[in-house]
Amino acid sequence: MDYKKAGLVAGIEIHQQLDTAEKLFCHCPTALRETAEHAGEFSRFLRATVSEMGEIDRAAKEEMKRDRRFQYYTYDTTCLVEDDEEPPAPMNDEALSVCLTIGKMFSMTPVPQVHTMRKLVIDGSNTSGFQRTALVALNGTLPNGGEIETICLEEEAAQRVKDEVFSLDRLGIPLIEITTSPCMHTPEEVQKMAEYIGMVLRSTGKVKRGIGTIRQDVNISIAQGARVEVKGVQELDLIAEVVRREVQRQQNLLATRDELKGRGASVDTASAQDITTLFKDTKSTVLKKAKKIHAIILKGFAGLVGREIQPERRLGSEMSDYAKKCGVGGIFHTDELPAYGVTAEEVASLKTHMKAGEADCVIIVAGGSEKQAVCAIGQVVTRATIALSDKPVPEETRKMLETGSSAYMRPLPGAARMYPETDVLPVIIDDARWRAVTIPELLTARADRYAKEYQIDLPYAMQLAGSDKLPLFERAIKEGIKPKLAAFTILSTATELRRDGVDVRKISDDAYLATWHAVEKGQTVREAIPELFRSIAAGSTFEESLKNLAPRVSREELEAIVRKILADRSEFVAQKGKAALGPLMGVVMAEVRGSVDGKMVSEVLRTGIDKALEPK
Amino acid sequence: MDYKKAGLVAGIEIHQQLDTAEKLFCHCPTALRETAEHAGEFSRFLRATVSEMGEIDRAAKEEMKRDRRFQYYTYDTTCLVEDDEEPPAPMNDEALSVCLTIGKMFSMTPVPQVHTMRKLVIDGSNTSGFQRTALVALNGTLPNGGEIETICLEEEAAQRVKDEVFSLDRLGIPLIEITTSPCMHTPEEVQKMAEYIGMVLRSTGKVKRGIGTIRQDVNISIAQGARVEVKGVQELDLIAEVVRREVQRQQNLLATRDELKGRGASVDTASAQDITTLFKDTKSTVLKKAKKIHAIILKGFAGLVGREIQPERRLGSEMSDYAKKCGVGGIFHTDELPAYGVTAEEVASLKTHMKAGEADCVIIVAGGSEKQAVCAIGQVVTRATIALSDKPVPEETRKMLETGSSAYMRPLPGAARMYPETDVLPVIIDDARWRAVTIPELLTARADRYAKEYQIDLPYAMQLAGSDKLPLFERAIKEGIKPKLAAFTILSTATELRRDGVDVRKISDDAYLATWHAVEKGQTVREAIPELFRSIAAGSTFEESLKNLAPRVSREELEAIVRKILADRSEFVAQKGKAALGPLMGVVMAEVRGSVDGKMVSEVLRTGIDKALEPK
Amino acid sequence: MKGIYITERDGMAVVKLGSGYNIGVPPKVCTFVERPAPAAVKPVDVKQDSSLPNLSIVSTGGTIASRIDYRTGSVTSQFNASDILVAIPELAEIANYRTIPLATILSENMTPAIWQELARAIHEEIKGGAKGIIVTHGTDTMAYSAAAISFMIDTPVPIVFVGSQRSADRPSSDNAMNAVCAAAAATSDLGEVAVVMHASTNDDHCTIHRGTRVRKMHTSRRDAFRSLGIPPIGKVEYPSRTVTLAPDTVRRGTHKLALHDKLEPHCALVQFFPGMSPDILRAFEGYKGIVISGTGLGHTSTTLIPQLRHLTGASTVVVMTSQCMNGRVCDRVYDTGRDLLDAGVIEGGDMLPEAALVKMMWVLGNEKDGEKAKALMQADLKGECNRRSAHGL
Amino acid sequence: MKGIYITERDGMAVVKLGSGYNIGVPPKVCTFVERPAPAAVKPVDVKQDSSLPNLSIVSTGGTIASRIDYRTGSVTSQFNASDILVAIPELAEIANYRTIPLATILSENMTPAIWQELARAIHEEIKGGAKGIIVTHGTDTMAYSAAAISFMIDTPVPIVFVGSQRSADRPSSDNAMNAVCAAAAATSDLGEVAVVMHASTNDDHCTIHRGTRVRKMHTSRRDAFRSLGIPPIGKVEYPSRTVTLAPDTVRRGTHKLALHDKLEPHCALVQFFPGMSPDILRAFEGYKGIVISGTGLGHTSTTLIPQLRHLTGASTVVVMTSQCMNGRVCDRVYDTGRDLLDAGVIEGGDMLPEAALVKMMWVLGNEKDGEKAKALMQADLKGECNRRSAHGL
Repeated sequence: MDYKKAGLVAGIEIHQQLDTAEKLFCHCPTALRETAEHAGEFSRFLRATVSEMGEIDRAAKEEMKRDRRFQYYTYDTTCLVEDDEEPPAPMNDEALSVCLTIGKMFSMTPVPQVHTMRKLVIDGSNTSGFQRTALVALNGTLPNGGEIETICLEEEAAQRVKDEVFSLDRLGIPLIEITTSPCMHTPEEVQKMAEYIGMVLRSTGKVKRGIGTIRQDVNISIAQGARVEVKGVQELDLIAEVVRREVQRQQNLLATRDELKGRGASVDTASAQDITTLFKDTKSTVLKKAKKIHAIILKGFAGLVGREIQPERRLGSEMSDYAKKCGVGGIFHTDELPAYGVTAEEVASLKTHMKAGEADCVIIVAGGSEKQAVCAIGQVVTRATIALSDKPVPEETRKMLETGSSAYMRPLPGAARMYPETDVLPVIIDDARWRAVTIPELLTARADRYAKEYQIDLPYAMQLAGSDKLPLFERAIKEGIKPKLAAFTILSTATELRRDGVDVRKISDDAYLATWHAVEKGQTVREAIPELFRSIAAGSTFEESLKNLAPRVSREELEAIVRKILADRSEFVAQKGKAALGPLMGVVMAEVRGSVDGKMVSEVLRTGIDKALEPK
Repeated sequence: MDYKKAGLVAGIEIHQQLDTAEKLFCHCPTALRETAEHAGEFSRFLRATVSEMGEIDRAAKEEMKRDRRFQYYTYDTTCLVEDDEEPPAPMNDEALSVCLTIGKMFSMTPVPQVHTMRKLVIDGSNTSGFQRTALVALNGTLPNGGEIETICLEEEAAQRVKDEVFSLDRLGIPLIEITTSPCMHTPEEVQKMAEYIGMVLRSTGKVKRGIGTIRQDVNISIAQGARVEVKGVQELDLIAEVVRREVQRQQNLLATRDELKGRGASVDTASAQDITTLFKDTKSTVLKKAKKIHAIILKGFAGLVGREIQPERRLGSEMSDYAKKCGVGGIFHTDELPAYGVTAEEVASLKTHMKAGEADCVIIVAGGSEKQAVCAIGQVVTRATIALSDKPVPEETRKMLETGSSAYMRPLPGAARMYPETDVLPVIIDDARWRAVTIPELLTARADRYAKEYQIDLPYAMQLAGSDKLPLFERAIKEGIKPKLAAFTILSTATELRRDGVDVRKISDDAYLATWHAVEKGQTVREAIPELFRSIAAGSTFEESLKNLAPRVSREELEAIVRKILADRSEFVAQKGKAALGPLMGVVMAEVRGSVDGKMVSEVLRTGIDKALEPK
Repeated sequence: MKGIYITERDGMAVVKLGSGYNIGVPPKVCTFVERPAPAAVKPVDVKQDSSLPNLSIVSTGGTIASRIDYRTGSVTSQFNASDILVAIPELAEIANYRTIPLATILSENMTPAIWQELARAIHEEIKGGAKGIIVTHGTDTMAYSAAAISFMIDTPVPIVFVGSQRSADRPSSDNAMNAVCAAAAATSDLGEVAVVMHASTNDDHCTIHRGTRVRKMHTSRRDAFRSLGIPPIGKVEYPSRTVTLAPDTVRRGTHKLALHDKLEPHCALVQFFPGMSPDILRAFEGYKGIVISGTGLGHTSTTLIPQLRHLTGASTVVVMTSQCMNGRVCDRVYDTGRDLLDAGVIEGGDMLPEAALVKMMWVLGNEKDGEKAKALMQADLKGECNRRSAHGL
Repeated sequence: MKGIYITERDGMAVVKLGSGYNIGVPPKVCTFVERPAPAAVKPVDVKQDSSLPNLSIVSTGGTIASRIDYRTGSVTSQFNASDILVAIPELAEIANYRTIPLATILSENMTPAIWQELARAIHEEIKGGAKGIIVTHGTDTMAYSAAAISFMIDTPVPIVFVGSQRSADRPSSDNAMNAVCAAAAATSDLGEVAVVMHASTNDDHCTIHRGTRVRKMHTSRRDAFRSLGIPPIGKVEYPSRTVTLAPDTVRRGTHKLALHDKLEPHCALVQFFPGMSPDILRAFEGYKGIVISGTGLGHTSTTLIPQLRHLTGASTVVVMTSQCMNGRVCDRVYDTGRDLLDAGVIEGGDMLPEAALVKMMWVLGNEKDGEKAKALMQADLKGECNRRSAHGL
């Protein structure tokens, strides 16, 4: 695929949670909670505010299509600010400092006076109905020539529990938003850029790690296509694939439009009608449950509604996404019927009833009410009309599906849906403050240093610098743990255990450190770490786990064990000579269940072998 | 019975609720409520306050024997004053005026400055632990030579719902307490006195009527006996009987003492012991449930514990009453055993175990705990010791039982358990106020007047003046209803319906008046009143009842009915002549179901008979 | 970089960028390019249903509706019927509205003089046929104003005060639900002055509070308003708009319309505190009346009593209320109380200190006879002073 | 008729009759018969169990126990350990008591000077080995005093304030249950200054309130005391005496004993009300500090601001709190607030106005540097000022 020729232009936005002590506009901790721990609930409606133009933002309008009562979970770690029941506190200075650091790392210009804005978001994820956000720095450049347009400091939204239920623990966690210019032209470029920015962010040591703490949005357009934002790409590895599939989608939509035009296709809005009675005896569970079934003819669309435009996605899926905004479960179309319990006879009678020709596609929607069905047909008309138009790719915000394809979410938000957050005073970034910002060592530089200082292989050091456990490693070094012990445990032992099905997330940093200290103090041996970790991951404390370890084997006991093993394998020893040491080490270690230091085992074993090899 | 010789001295205290708009020390209405209507509940402990002497009043001490949590029902007609959560309001002046009126009617001397006192009552019936009471007037005389010692104005106590549960609706209703001197010497005198005082009270028109609104306490003593107060005599007719029975009780207690002395009886306190194991296989449900069974020997008491001292009451009952204060259900004694599931064998083994002789009585108590059993035996010892003593009749407050006998309630309260209610300011009764008090017509005088003015027979008029419905009668007169109609309805119609099982209490005064007005206006007839009342008592409104009455019969219809009846009974008419009128009236009235005025029936019937008797 | 110049703030030029963000930059780095034409405000005209009852909305500065110019980020309060109905379409289903812009003040700047104007305006509207009045008001002093109007107008129709704790320019604002509930209350069988605001933090119902019994009890929560001393007089469910009135609530048509718009502004409210110097009371010499917010059952320290006696001697009416805010003043129980009574201080029953102050302004404005005025202060005029304290309150 | 002459009242001779009733009669109708010997008070001596913890009971005038002379009807407050244990026997099961009669005042007469004496006496007792302190106190100003002691003493042991809303001379008094619960709290793991009083109208449990977060919220009910801004810090069940402390409650032994007994009494609390004249603020010229109980988020009318600026200019510390009493002051949201900040007024966070006043007396008594004092006023010293407002409060 020649992306240059396709006219691919892409940019990304990276949203990264900051690891500050308190939230951005209140003094709550930035702790995520289990929803089962929620201490209270409340429910609210949100309504779009009217703009000076008498208009409501199109994204907001879309959200308002349904009358939704949002429900929120509160915690003992949330407060009246998250409840939207108290004015926000001043902007968290720690969070601002992290942004300035990052800005300086990208050679950006700080905003002299930072103003907090309200960005309209009425999908329920913000109790206030807006997200507080402030532009902090502008115009950055990257070593690879990439450009960072802006850094914004935002508050994280509430986590959706399900449907209209949100959990307030996440709301208000500081979030840095880094927006690149649309300066990339291949899928791989985009992915590299995201990787680099992520590395820079982690270099500060002040960002949260783990699933959900970083999210990439990718902006993609091709020639003749339109700007589409695919939101919520959490895995770095998928970024390039997302870009590829969006290019594919836009190209297919353009091709489909051309074919439709060629066929003289049209949307027969007059054909829209209530066909509920037609399906009164249907076996289809979806249609049976519906209060109102409406249908419409898309003239000349036959075959194209069901044709794939992206893996697992068709024009029909796009229409379905639009229709869902009215509260229906989706649509049926004759390109895919008979299916879903709808019989061939029913399809035939539907086509007859609708007077649909061979080239036509009939769309059915099943609504819980007349209003819902009418709304859904309206959405189908809207999407079908776009598909026929000069701009067959609508500007949209889409959400990434698991495999890298995407589904319609809402229209692109209007740029102008912002107004000042009057409850927060502006913050001055003067020269003195900017000068005082120090740049931390990049993780790549750090890896180089580790390799040199601690004699760790560079790829290993790179892995370490990129690891979630980097702060733990740094702490271990500070506490005098041998770097190799720490690095090995973090990168090998833990990884192997994880692959082995052990839930290593349950092992706290404190448990790691306690383990290392125990090894350093000789209370246990390096070889015992896997067993210790298994025990801790299974729910025991470090102390319990240490106590329950296989009993320490004394030198005398070890010598006896070695004697027995050598006796049992006297032939092998005789045959291999001193080279028997290697193979037999494993046998002895397994026997002592890791409770003896390998060095001692090797020493005793060597002595034993030497003795065995002595001429009798 | 020669009561003079017996040395009977008796006095009474009459407690009468006043019919004021508001309560005595708050602004709540004096309305009694159904407990089902209670709007709230709360619970409290009460504890006796320590007196200057370091002692707690003996009645209070008795109440404290059990750790009781009292529970109270509140209503939308009670307030924080009844809850003991707000200082009392000033004394209700309306209530004070009623007391002054009554005082003047008894030619008493008013107290120049009335002080409200707190009288200790910790049985739970007062949320504060005291009853507010004020001495208002002193030294009255009655036409019959009786003497009124004092008039006090008190607050009514809370009504006991059951056990430790009280209803606050009644608490705080003003109560006048009239105390006679101990100036009566025969049971009949006491009853007459109560009747007279009651009549005077009702003459004010400001006292409540109906069950529970008046209560008499009778103080009785005989020579060698002791002062005993029998509380809560609600029916006037029983007063003489209560006095008679108390005299009998005291005489029997004196005689029993003499016999016990003669026998050389004694209380063998050393014999008290735990005999729980003795009854471990008993079939007696009471004993089976008991955690601890204790017993004691009363030497020489055999036969006397079970001998009747008052109808249905024995010395054993007195002991039982005492024991109940410890929380036990009562006692068993060998004078009454075997009985209550205790077998003859068990009694025999009990006596053997206790080493009781033929002349001895063994008392058993069955307690829920060791403490309870020990307490109950102690009470039995106390009471038995009194029975043997120089003063075998204890000074007591007793409660009347249904038939006129009485049961022990608590010791006579000490006179000195009063101290000032500092939250209520004293009230001055000066000459001007006293002079302004006007005396209402006595009900006896009123009956005379009714007889004269309204041509009502005197006994009938007396009945009317004494009736609960007197205020209704007065209201009727004021509204222009014919006195005889009102009097007849109140005294005859309602009484007959009541005897007939109709719940006439459900007929409100307003319904009476509406009925009379309807009769006066000719909307219905006097004869229809019973049917109307039946309908109202069954739950219909007056309007509904009037509408559902048998349809009014027109004169034409009536004439047709009469014609038919006369035709059917032509022989009878021919035989009886004009004298047929009387017998046939009933037949016609039954036919028209009371919906025609009797006068018209008689007129039509007479005309009909005359016509029938005309020579053909 | 291009942007729209918005304003000057703390020496910086605030500029709105194309992305919608504002930034503050030193003015000297800015260069004027052009002055864009002001955005044309689309005229909105919403049809009202004349078959619905007529309500008048009197605004004192609390905003029901706002409009945001996203181009500049500026927020404008809107106050005409069309604007309101665009912002809160449900209102159109409830009534027909007339709007009377009386004042545009922050409610902490409310004064007795504005109460008088407000009372006259409301009286005029009712006389003109309004079936109910909605007063939009800042929440800070709404309770004081509702009490003032309670005393100043005998009303046959509901007079409903409403405001919002979250500004109308945010999607989560309580303005719309409060306004809808207020309109429902204003068309209901209610017949007195009330405050209608959120009952809880949920958007599920509003409480109707009696104007003389309500107090703002939280700085920022939606459900800041609470009835004290009595239960709320009603509630309005949302979004169903079902109005339920309490049994004792005054019903529509109970009272005849009358205006008593005199007020004596020379009155004050003073909270006593331990160690308070009698000198502070000197500031009130010449005042017509003061309300003391005393401790407990209605006390001040004994050291203040001579100065209070001095004030009452100089014809200042002194009414005792309690800073406890719940319960009844009773100065007969303790010595200090009896000394206060002896010094001419009168008991304020179970009146809220704030309601007592407003009532005092009204009583002293309307009754010149000192003894009669004192009696009026102790009488229940508009549900502000109950003879009984119900269980549970 | 014979009786005992009790006293003179309003010109009448009050006489107690044999029946126990008092009546008032004109003195001239009375004839002196004899002067009965005063009733001998039985000496009571109750054994204390020395194996139990030592508590000190400091009395300021609130009575734990009373004695009634039914012969004359007089009621005497009792305050020695024996008397208390006779009246409330359960106390003997909890601790060993020392009694320190500090003052016998009605609590409305409490002053900063007595707080200082109280703080010194408590400090002395703790130094002397008391495992807990019970302060008996009239309820009117108990919350102020508890706040004062909170700031004045760093305590390793519980300091529990207790009183009664119903006098100790009545069987229904809350004195006994409150005292028993206070003793239980004083021997518990608590390690801060608290108020222990009835939790509800029922005799079922008492609430433990933080001294800086409690307010008397009813004139007469047993459960008048309420924690505002935070949940109660514990509870004591009755009659079981089980003490439960909240997770955030300071535990016994957390702090080292220290006394900081300086106070600046020249401080005042002023509630703003609509129409308030700036002249009233003149009364506070020369004051070291004033706490304003403003409206809503912490406002006064704009007309007061010049006078406030004048005060702050003259080094009077002015702290803004809210008469809403719940929630947090925030003067950044509205113009008036920003003007107040500009005038040098400082935000009082979520402090209760009364606690802020007491804290101000303490801060200005101990910190002479104006800027540091202001910072202290905004810092959380003894749980009076929280950074977060929890849901549900």
